[in-house]
Amino acid sequence: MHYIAISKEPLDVNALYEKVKDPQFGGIVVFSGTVRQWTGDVETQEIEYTAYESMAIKELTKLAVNIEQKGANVVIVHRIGRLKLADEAVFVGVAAAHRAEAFTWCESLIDELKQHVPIWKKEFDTDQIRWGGPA
Amino acid sequence: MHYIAISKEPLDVNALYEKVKDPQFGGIVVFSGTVRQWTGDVETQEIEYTAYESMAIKELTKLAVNIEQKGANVVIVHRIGRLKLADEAVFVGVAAAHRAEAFTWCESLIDELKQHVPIWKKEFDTDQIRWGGPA
Amino acid sequence: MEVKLFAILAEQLGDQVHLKVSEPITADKIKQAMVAQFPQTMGVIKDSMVAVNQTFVTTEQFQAQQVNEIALIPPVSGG
Amino acid sequence: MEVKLFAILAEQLGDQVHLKVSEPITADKIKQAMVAQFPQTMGVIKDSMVAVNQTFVTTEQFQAQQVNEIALIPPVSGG
Repeated sequence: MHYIAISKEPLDVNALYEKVKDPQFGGIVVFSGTVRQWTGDVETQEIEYTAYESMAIKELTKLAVNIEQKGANVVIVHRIGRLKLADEAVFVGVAAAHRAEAFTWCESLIDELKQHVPIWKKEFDTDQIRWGGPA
Repeated sequence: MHYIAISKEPLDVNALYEKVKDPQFGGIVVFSGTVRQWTGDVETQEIEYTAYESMAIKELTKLAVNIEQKGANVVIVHRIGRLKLADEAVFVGVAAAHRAEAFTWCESLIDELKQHVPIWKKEFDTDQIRWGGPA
Repeated sequence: MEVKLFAILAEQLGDQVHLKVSEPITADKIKQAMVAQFPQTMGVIKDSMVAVNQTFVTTEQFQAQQVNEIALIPPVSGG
Repeated sequence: MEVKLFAILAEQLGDQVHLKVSEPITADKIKQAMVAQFPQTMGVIKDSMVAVNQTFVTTEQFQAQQVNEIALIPPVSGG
């Protein structure tokens, strides 16, 4: 199975973990990206995420189905709106029969998401506002 | 920080996730291993894990400290006792500044655990009992 | 045609702009029309992708009637 | 000396056995003493590791007074 969402509400990591879990698949790998306070010397206070929602869901679904067909459950949810420090921006969960695959697939999903899926962050740092975060 | 435990109680994945999470580190990777129903043609009903507890904690602590010193939070908990289908046997969580490191470190921790840490499974399959699971 | 904008482009110009693009419609022509009409977006547009009907396009050609939705996609930064 | 057993070894022989091992104590001597006294464990012992004071040992030598705890570690299968 796969489950994809763009969420205006805080991510419920536990509920998403339970969603990806499956007695068929013994290895579960979850990546979550949270709002980090420091990036080098830059201090972040808040991040606002926006998305081209319909296309983001379409792109994420393509990525998920591609992995699901190899034999896995895939759950990807990205938050939008204003996030505070330590809030989850993204959850990527993969359940597979073998752990090496679960790791590889989970990492490739978040890599692809970051490269191609139309979602943007506007970072409110203590010194300035940055689209896309510190260079 | 690091947190290591051998637990007779079911693992509280959400509590362990919250423990590893840290506003300092934006990337969190969690591996959980659950009791899988099918391994090829072998159907599992229950698994009993035992451990050389004091040494297992010592070994896990060595592994965790080694990663923690590279700049990460590490949480590793292994369940012992009788587990049912879909119960979590192990939780390995790593929070780091960069996601590639979090993936690499989390995977190396579970690989090392499986190779060296004195914990054993006795698998109650529908056809027979297997120490260590299907060959 | 109406072109959807996001992120820094939407902040500067609103959610949508009207551009004149002749057939066959291509990603390059959309970007050129955008820069011609809003020269201040040149830096961002250079690094942006074009999506037609919610799919990234590069060299594909379209007739107007094939196009339901066009969007300019500045460099993404999700995750 | 007392040697702790685990997993399939503990199931067969209990949590602990008493073995006679002469100084200097080594992993090989412990495994040999185990097989001499409990020949039925030979197959498992061949693949087992030895831990002295909760640390895996291979060629290290110990005097009896250095040894607080000895364990035979059959192939592990956690995770």
